[in-house]
Parts: sequence; C-alpha cells; structure tokens
Amino acid sequence: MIFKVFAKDELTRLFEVLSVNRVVGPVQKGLDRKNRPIYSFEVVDNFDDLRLDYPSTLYPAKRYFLPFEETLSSFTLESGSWEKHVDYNVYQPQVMFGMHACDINALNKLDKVLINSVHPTPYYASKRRNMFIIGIECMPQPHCFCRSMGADTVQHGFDMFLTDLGDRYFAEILSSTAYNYLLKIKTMEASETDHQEYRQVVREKSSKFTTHVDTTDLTKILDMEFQADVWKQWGDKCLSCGTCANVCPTCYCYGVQETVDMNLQAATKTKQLYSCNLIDFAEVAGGHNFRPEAHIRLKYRYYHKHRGFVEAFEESLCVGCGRCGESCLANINVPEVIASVRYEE
Amino acid sequence: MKLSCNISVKHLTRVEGHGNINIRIKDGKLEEASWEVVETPRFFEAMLVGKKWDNAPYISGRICGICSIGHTLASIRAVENVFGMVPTRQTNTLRLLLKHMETLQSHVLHLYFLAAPDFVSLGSVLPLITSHPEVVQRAVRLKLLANDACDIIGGRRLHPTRTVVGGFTMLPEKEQLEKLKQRLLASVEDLKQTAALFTTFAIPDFVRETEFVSLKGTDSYPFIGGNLLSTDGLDLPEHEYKKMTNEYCVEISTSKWCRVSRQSMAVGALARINNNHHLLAPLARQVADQFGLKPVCHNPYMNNIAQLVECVQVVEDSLALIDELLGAAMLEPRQPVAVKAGIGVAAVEVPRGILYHCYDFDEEGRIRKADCVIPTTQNNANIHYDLNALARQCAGEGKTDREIELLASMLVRAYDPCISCSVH
Amino acid sequence: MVEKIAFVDVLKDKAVDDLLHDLSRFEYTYKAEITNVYPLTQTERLYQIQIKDPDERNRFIFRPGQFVMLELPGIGESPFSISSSPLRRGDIELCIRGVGNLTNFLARLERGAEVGISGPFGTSFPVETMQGQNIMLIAGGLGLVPLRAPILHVLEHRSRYGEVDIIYGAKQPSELLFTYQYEMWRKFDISLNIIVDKADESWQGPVGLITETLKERIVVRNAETLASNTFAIVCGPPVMFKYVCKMLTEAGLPMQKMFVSLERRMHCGRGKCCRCNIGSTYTCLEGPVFDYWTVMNLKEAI
Amino acid sequence: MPANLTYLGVELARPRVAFFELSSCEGCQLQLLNNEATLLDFLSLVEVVRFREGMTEAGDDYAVAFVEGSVTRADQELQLAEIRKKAKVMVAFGSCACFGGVNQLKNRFSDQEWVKREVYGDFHVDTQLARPISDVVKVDLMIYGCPVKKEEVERIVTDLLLGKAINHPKYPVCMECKANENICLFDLGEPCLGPVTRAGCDAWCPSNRMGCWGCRGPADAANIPQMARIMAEHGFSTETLLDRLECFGGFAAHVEEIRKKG
Ligand SMILES: Cc1cc2nc3c(=O)[nH]c(=O)nc-3n(C[C@H](O)[C@H](O)[C@H](O)COP(=O)(O)OP(=O)(O)OC[C@H]3O[C@@H](n4cnc5c(N)ncnc54)[C@H](O)[C@@H]3O)c2cc1C
Ligand code: SF4
Ligand code: SF4
Ligand code: SF4
Repeated sequence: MIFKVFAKDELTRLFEVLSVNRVVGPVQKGLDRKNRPIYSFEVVDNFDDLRLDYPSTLYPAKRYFLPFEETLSSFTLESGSWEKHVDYNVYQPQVMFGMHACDINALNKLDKVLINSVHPTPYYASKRRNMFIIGIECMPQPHCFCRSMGADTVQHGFDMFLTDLGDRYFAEILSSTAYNYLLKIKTMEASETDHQEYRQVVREKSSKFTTHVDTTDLTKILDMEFQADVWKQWGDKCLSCGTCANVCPTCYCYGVQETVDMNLQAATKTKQLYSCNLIDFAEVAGGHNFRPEAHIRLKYRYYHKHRGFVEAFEESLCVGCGRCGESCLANINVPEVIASVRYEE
Repeated sequence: MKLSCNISVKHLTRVEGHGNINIRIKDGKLEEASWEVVETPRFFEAMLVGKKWDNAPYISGRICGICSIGHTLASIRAVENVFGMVPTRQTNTLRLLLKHMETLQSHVLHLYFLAAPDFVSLGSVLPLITSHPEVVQRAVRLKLLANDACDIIGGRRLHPTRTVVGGFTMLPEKEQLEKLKQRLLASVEDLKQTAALFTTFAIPDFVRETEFVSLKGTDSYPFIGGNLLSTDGLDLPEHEYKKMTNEYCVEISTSKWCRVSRQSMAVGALARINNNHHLLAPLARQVADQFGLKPVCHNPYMNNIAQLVECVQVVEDSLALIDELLGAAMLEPRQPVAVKAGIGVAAVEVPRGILYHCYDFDEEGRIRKADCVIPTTQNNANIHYDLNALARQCAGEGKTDREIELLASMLVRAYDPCISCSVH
Repeated sequence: MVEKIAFVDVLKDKAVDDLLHDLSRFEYTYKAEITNVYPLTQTERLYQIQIKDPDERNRFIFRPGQFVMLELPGIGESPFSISSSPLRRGDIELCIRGVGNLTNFLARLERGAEVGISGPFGTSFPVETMQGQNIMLIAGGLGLVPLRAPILHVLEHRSRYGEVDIIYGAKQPSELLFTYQYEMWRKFDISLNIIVDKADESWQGPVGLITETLKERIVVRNAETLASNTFAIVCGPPVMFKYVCKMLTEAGLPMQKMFVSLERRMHCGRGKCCRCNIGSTYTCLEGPVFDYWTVMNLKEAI
Repeated sequence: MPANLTYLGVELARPRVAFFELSSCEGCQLQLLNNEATLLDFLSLVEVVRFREGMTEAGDDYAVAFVEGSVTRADQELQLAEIRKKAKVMVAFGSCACFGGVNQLKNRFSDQEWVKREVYGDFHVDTQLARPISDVVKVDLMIYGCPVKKEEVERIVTDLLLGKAINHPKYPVCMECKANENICLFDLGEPCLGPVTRAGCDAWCPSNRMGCWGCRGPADAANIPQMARIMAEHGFSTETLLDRLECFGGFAAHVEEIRKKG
C-alpha cells in the first residue's frame, strides 16, 4: 500500500478535480427534535456542503448502489408479441466522498453475494464497478459496534482512505486512479511522525467503543437457541415494519412486481427492496406463510445475518453500524438481541 | 304562454352532492319551483366538539373534496385567531398562492367539465375527447398545472398535508417555484383561448336582483380574511360573520339557508367581482370587459364568466406572489403554537364564495363549539328564489319542458354548488 | 486538464461460455412459444413450450429436477419444474396449476402465445450416481410434476437401473396427473402403485394414505436392498415427505440417498432476492433438490 | 373507442363502471378527475356508464360499482342493495366507504340526539350512525385512503381488467416512508401512525412531514400495543393516539379496546 499526506486545504482542490464527476457525500439534512444534526448521503456540488466529520448517517448510501426501487426491464407489446428491454440504470461513474469503514465493508460483503457468486447481478455490479470511493476514518458513536463485527477497519473495496491528523490528511492509496488524481494536488510522502500520529488516532478510536457484541461461537449458539423464548419477547415488540432492513447497508432482499401500463402497450418489471420482517415475505401462492409470526421473521433476520452468511462466506452480514437499532421505534437492536440469545445481561 | 309543465330533476348531475329541482306549472300559473337539497348530513360541527385544536384543520378539511384547501386554511386561520398568532409574510404568501391554485383548478373543473357541456348540448365532456380533443387537452393542462402547484405547496392536491397551524411542515423548493412560474406564464394563452371559447356560448338572459356578499378588498382582490361587504351596504368585521349569514332551517333542505338584508343572498365569484371589480388585475379586467361584466351584475348565469375572470386574476396574482417568494430567502416554515382559550373566526373566499369557520376553545385547546358556514349554504335560498323567477319567466315566454329543464339545471350549475359541503 | 473517471461497462468482462457468471444473462429471457396445451385435470394444464431460436433451443440443457422461471410481461414471473425428458433440451413441458396471477393468466393463453423462459436453475436429482441401483420415486399430488423428468430419464436409460418403484398418492382419482402415460410406464418394467385418499365410482385401486402403499413396497423390496442398494426421490407437500422420509429412514434407507424437492416463494431464481431462503440456504441455488440429511439440518425446512 | 381490448393476445372485455356516492366529501371521485395526465388512458380502459359528478347520462347496466361514502340514512341502505344486485364487483371506494371515514367520528357520542341538536337545533333531520358499506352489503374490493391515491386506483382498474388479483400491501407505512428516505417524524417530535397503518399511499403524509393519521386502516400485522408504547415514550398522550386511531374508523376495534382498558 502507498501512503501519503497532504494539507487539509488540498482536499478542496481534490474535490474540485473530482467534481467533473457526480459526487456523493455526507451532508446535513436537518435537525432532530433535540436540535442534533441529521446527516445523509446526497449529491454534492459544493465542497462546503460536505460534512466529513459526520458521526453517522441516518440511511446508508444504499440508494446509490441498491435503490429501493429499480426497473429491471420493460416490455413493449404488440398484438400478442412482445419485446423485452433491459437497462442497468447506470450512466456515469460516481465518486463516494467520505464513506466510513463500516459502509465500505458493507459493499464488500454485498460484492460476495451480488457479484462474486453464481448469477451475478448487473444492476448492482454496474453501479459498484463505477464507484470511486474515498473512505474517511471516524470516531465510534454510542451505538457503533463495528469493532465486534470486524468492520471497524477496511482493507479493500475503496480507492483511497483518509485519516484526519489535525492539519493534514493521512491517505492510504489503493487504486491507480486514486494515485493519479492525487498527482493533481500537493502531497508528501508520509513521514515517521505521520505514522506515529496515525497510530495515535487509531488507538484513540479503539478506546472509544462502548458497545460490544460477543460473536464467539455465535453460529452455534443461534442454532442451539432456535426455539428460545427470548425470540418471542423480541417478536412481541417488533412492528414488522421493515425499518431495520431499510436502513441497513447490507440488506438486499427484494420483491418483484410486474405492472401493465394503462394503454396496454407496455409493461414494467420492477424490483423493490423488501424486508424479511414484513408479514408476507415468505408467503406463497394459496396463502401459506412459512413465517407467519413476528418473532419467527425477526429470528430469521438474525439467522440470515449472523449465521447463514457466516456459513456461506465466513463472515457476518452485519457491519455493526448500529443504524437498525437507532431507527427501530421498538428499540430492538443487535447488541441486546444477541446478548439475550446468549443469556447475558 | 305555457299552460302546464311538471319538471323534476332528481339528483342534478354535474354538481357536487345531491340536490333536486322541482318545477310545476298549471294553467299558466306557477305552482311550485323549488331547490331541494337531500344530501345526508355528516355533523362535522358536532364531531369536532371535544377534539383538540390540531384536529380541527385535519378533520374539517374533509368537509369538502373540491375545496379542501380552502377549508383547511379557514380552519387554520380560525385556530390562529384564537391563539393570537400572526402568520409570517412568507406563510401568508404561500397560503394565498396555494389558495389561488385551488381556485384555478376548481374553476377550470367547473367551466370545462361541469358547465360547458350544457352550452354545446352535451351530457358530459366525454364526447368532446374525440370531437374536440384540443379543448379537452387545454382544460386538462390548466387543471394539471393548478393541481401540480397544490402538490408542491400544500403537499397534496386534495386534503393537503403540509398546511398546519403556524405555517407549513415543509416548503417548496425554489426550482419547483421557478418551474411553476414558467408554466403559469404559459397558461395565460390557454386562458385567453378559454375566454375565446366562452364568447361563443350564449349566456341565458335572466336577471333577478339580489344581495351579494363577499370579502372586502382593501388594496388587493380579497381571498383570505378582512371585512365582510354586501352590495346592500353592510360592512362588517370578520368576527361578526353571523350577522352576514343568519343561518336557518327549511323543510325542503338538509342544508340550512341564509339571508341578510333581503329574502336571499348570493356569494361566489360574481359576488366577489360585484364588490371588488376595481381591484381586478389588468388582464382579468380586460376579460371582464370582453364579456361586459360590470358591477353590479344580477344575472346568475354570469357567475360562469366571473369564474373565468377569476382564473385570469389568480394566475396574474400568483406570478407576483412567486416572484416575491423567489426574491427572498426561505425562512422557517412553521411557528410554535401557544394554546389559549377563546373564540376565533376566519372568513376565506373559496371558489364558491365566502366560507366561515368559527371555534370556541377551552384552556387546553379542546373545541367547545364549532361552526362552519359554507358558501353553498349561503346560496341555497338564492338558487331557490332564482328558480322561482326563472320558472315564471319561462312560463311567460312559453318555453318547452326541455328548455325549462335545461335552463333550470344550468342556473343551478352556474352557482357551482357544492352540496355535500353545504350540508356537512 | 482533468479527466472524468472512465466508465466501466461491466458486461465487457464477461466470462466466455460461463453462463452462471455472465452478467448479461441475469435478466435475459429466451423467447419461447407455447406449442401445445393439454388440460390434465380441472386445475392443471400441461404446456409444451419451445424456445424459438433454434440455436438457443439446442444450447438449453437441463437436468432432471431443475426448474425454469417463466415470465409473462406485466403479469408475473414464477418458478416451474421442468417436467419433460432432458433429452428434449429447449423443448420442454411444464405442468402448471392455476393458483394466482401468472398461472391463471397462462390458462387463458392459446397455442402460439409467446412466453419468456429463463434458466434452467437449481440442483437436480443425481440420476448418474443412482445408476446400478434400485429407485423409489414417491410423489404426493403435484409432486409428480418434478418427478416426471427423472422418471422419463430412467425410462430412456432403463437398463442402467435396477428395480424401479413409482408410488403416487393423490386426493382423488380426478386429480391424478399424466394418467395417459401410466400404461407406457408399466411397459418399461416399472412398478407403478397409485393410491387415492377418496375414491369415486371409476376407481378400482387402493384407497388410503400414501404411506400404506409405501409400507407394502418396503416389504417387497426388503430392508437389505433398501439399506445398501436403493435411492429414493420424494416430492410432495411437506407433511407428506416428512412421514415418507421418516418411514424410509426407519426401513434403513440412508438419509443421504433420499432426495426431496422443496418449494418456496421465489422472485428471482438466481440467489439474490432471498425470498426462498430456508434459514439462510437459498432454495433456488442449493435446491430445490436436497438430500434428506441436509433438509434435516435446515432450520424451518419442514 | 375500442369495444374490446387485448393483452398478450387475450381478449379483455372493457368493464362497464358506475360511480355512486353516499355520505362523503366526494373527494375520492374527484381524485379520478384529478388523473389529468392519464385521464384519457383511464377512460379508454373502462366504459363509464354513470358518474353523477361529471355526466348527465346515467346507465343501469354496469359490472363494477365504485361506491364512495358511508351509510348514514335508511334510503342509502336500499340504494346499496339495488347496486349490489346489479354489480358483479362492488368496490368500497375510499375510507368513508371502507371504514366509515371521518363521518363515523360522530358515533363516538353516546347521545346521538345531542349530535343532531348541536347542528340543527330542534329541526328534524333523518340520520343514523355512520357505517362502512360492508355493514350493509357484501363488498368485493376495498380501495383505501382519504383520499384514495389515483395511481393506486389506476393500477387496480388495470389489474381488474387483466383479471389479476388485487393485493394491497400488508406491511405498514413505515416501509414506504423509509424507501423515501424520510427523517422519521418521531425524530422530529411529531406523532405518526405509520408503524401500524397499511401502506400503499407511498407514505403520502410522512413524506410531507405530516404524521400519518391511519386513513388506510391497520396493516396486516399491526402491533397496536407497541404503537401505544412508542407514542407514550415520545411524550404523546393517549388522547393524541386515540385522536388518530379513531379518525377514519379503520382502527375501530383497537380504539374500543384501548378505551376499555382506560
Ligand atoms: C422450484 C419450484 C418449482 C415449482 N414447480 C411448479 C410446477 O411445476 N407446477 C406448478 O404448478 N407450480 C410449481 N411451483 C409453484 C409455482 O411457482 C407457484 O404456483 C406460482 O409461483 C404461482 O404464481 P402466480 O403468479 O400464479 O401466483 P401468485 O400468488 O399471484 O404469485 C405472485 C408471486 O408470488 C411468488 N410465489 C407465490 N407462490 C409461490 C410458490 N409456491 N413458489 C414460488 N413462488 C411463489 C411468485 O414470485 C409469483 O410471481 C414451483 C415452485 C417452486 C419454488
Ligand atoms: S374517504 Fe376522504 S376523500 Fe374520500 S370521500 Fe371520504 S372524506 Fe372524502
Ligand atoms: S415518519 Fe411515521 S411512517 Fe415514517 S418511519 Fe416514522 S413512524 Fe414510520
Ligand atoms: S400516510 Fe397515513 S394518513 Fe397519509 S395517506 Fe398514508 S395512510 Fe393515509
């Protein structure tokens, strides 16, 4: 890996250089009822709108690579015959300016199912492959448990990763594109002092985690506790509203709907992100529902994330960003659920 | 001379709600001419009792599907008047713009879809889709513009979602307003075409003197709040609305009737123009002149033309309002609310005339008493007596049953009555 | 001068001849024609469907037990087991019960109508591994549909297999599928045993639960061959295969030599939508054919 | 206009539709005229034989009856029975027809005579409790919403024509609210019934920062006890919860239960 440092003002320059492309980054979207800012990934035209010190966003950047609704194909019809038209809905590269390690890890996990498996999906692949990602180091929030999920640092899946060293940025450079872009601004080789300060930041980050999840033997424990009563207790609270999946950077389940235009000359096949917590997720024709109760669906979500995915890919499908727990109106959150399944207090 | 006829239109079509026209002439003498309102009452004034203040605009907006924005704004104004809140200039501008767009969509709906078929001897606008597609497309274009504008400002064209006590939950984006402005500018041509279309229609010749009531404009054509004015010389403050309405019950109508200085009164576009002709914007005035519409006009059929003039009026005014909004930075959408006990009245000019909401709140902001006086309620008696006069005139002129029925139906439609609203 | 980031066309780096990893295949459907329709029962119809393009038809190879996704524009797309012989490649038969939007609209289509087909997807019955052994094919109700492909395969390669039993249970005689083929199957030295829950006037055969017939066949085939020399394929509703598999296990048939086909809701058939997951196993990728041992280890499978 | 339509070679009969209104604001019917952009396509799909708000001609030969409004008078019961006899498909159109809508708010007073007096004094008016039309006749299809969403009506009518089953979303509004990436209104200090109300409106109100009032009735797995807990946790009174739950009648059973518990 190549490391460089550059003065903070240079980042503005870098932004300007990159802004011939579509740039997406964290901006402030509003204030909550306690006057705390709420952040969101939006298309940014102006460097000053970027909030690179954002603690966390309400929603992940999912809509830029897995939109909530996407047209898979459209049809034109003519007297009994039809033509199918497919469009992957990506026209330009996107610069993701300022993603945290957890969110980049989320992309890496999605890559495994959606690209590096049989039947890779071009809708995701085309967006993912056309992303230039600048990561940025963050400080853990009270709800973050990325460290427990091994997602507090990220090794790949980005172009460049920045760490704030006060008056300058420490940059890890992963791609040649990133390297070339950095040639357009003033950079220096990282010195031993820079390394030292970098380690200092990393140490500080480590010391700040307050929420932990014990993942030891978790696949087995989940298997053993399949019938446990705690699920029922969580299920009683669950609203079956899908919020957790919608704010999750790795949830990718979906449903397909086909609609016919009112002129009967065209039809569309649309995909909508779905959630395994919704009541009809596993319902089949005739009305049989494989998971009719809230607690069974909730349990399934945890099994998929923390057991099934681990068995398939040797890592969990959860990055520990804590968004689901933050957004859940019933206060169902991963650390507490897992602890309860482990019978910890 | 007409000797006898028996007309009964059960559930007049192309009006909102359920009303009947009955005309009986025997041996050249008018036996009966009546405007019967058979709509089922929904008791909004009772259902609001005991509800907290924030329910008022949400529930009372449901009095009417056509002018839900007007009801919501009237309700909000009444609540704000109780609490002693003064809306910001930005809020006032946005509310007026929103109201204008409702007026435009409602008037266009009435002029093209409900009234126009009569002038071309059709039962509905449907045949025009194939015979005169450009006319229908123009109507659709104007209505769409107005409705889209309501979505942008009020959140939803019907039962708005952004209008709340204190202001708005959200504001439109400037680009949206900019686009709206362009569309409004383009609509002027459509409105001119609409005027041209209406010059080809023969407005029936019928006059019956009555009293016209509307808001009184001071420096601009009035829509929200201000004094109440009648052509018979009354000039009252907003909160004395009861003196301008005097609701009472009659056997033939589940909607109440109103009167002020005479047997009956009229509200609506014609009343507004009769009282505020001098405040019309230049182009609107030009259209009024084109049709010879001058105060005080006592031909109820001319209400159609008055609506047409108002379409132009609201478009002209909206352009000015948008310019004002675009020229300033967007401020906080919403003011905080401090609950107070007391009585508050709001008078708002909705498409069919002046609308009043009045609430009496207790200390916790719960409604003790609610009163809503609907424009069509104020018009019902006038419609009834107009029908009488019309029937007499027709009898004298020896018109056929069909002619009488059509003229009577057109007369009622000219008021653009909103019957379910009047019964509420 | 600054350059824009170069646009990557992901379809360019597709693997040659690797249908499973070719990105452009994901939403690709073969245009196919309904060449014939036979009503089999009140609710089930047999559709003969032919991929229109001759090259595509020839390249369409499937294995018994696999399924296709059938699509009608604007109406829906759903999984259906291929119910015809693998030798016929892209000229397939689907037996479809009208239960919902797609299947009911399909029933209104006539010969010559165009449909979209993609696949084949999923795992299959290991008919090669089964060679030289006895086979028990056990079906309940619509379960005969996925079984028909392995049956036809066995018929076409009859000499490579030992004793073949088909045990088929249906609710009533009128619901029996493929009745016109029973005689032919029997001629190929196959023991066909049919039982119905409820008889009608026409019915001469046994009445009762499928497990009763199975019990008899187990006795005929004896415990020893079952333990060492037999494979079983079981298709039908979950309650049915649960009892059947239990019975076979008790009779000594190893769980790894029993195969079942599971049905779940599917929206993509390609391991992406997660709708068919059992626990976290994709029925569409790792199934629909599973050996019974695997099923036992899947939470919430039965 | 073509008498018959085809789709994928299958002949489809243009349904003859009629519109009726009981006690309502007529807003739901107006939504149809608000379909400006697609009004003409809509009219080519169906044959409108009766639409009092828009046309004088009135046919009695219809297959699909859209009934808006709730039942509040005896003559409406008779009218409904008449319509039911003629219609193959009876559609409850809008929340008034589905649940009683805002009209049923008057039912909450135990003294219905007071209700009459409050509005009409001693003058006699004929009225009963406001009821959904399913209380009087069998309903085949509900189209929820106050008002109904035109896009949804269009989809439903297209699906009816194609013979597709009409499936309403079973999940709550929150799902659609999140798909719009809204900030949750509870985070903004506003109450919302999104967690328990049936979706399908694309989170119409929350997307405009107005909390949901539950106009589409309960979602399939509505967790009302949890909803009550959430409202309380965010500092909203039971009165506020009930105001919203009872507004359109869809949650009538739940309201009764909460009231009983006190
Ligand atoms: C591997 C497999 C093989 C199958 N083989 C056959 C067969 O050979 N013959 C046959 O008649 N049926 C078969 N089915 C069941 C068939 O897929 C459903 O009956 C069909 O999806 C119903 O679609 P519909 O649009 O008519 O019903 P709707 O209820 O309107 O379905 C709507 C959507 O729900 C999903 N869905 C509903 N039920 C099922 C289900 N049981 N399985 C999968 N998706 C479902 C589909 O995505 C469908 O598009 C099979 C299912 C699977 C999983
Ligand atoms: S449901 Fe709402 S919009 Fe529809 S008629 Fe009733 S009150 Fe009006
Ligand atoms: S605003 Fe309402 S609908 Fe949206 S997430 Fe919050 S509770 Fe759910
Ligand atoms: S958000 Fe709630 S109140 Fe608003 S339209 Fe949807 S269901 Fe009705």
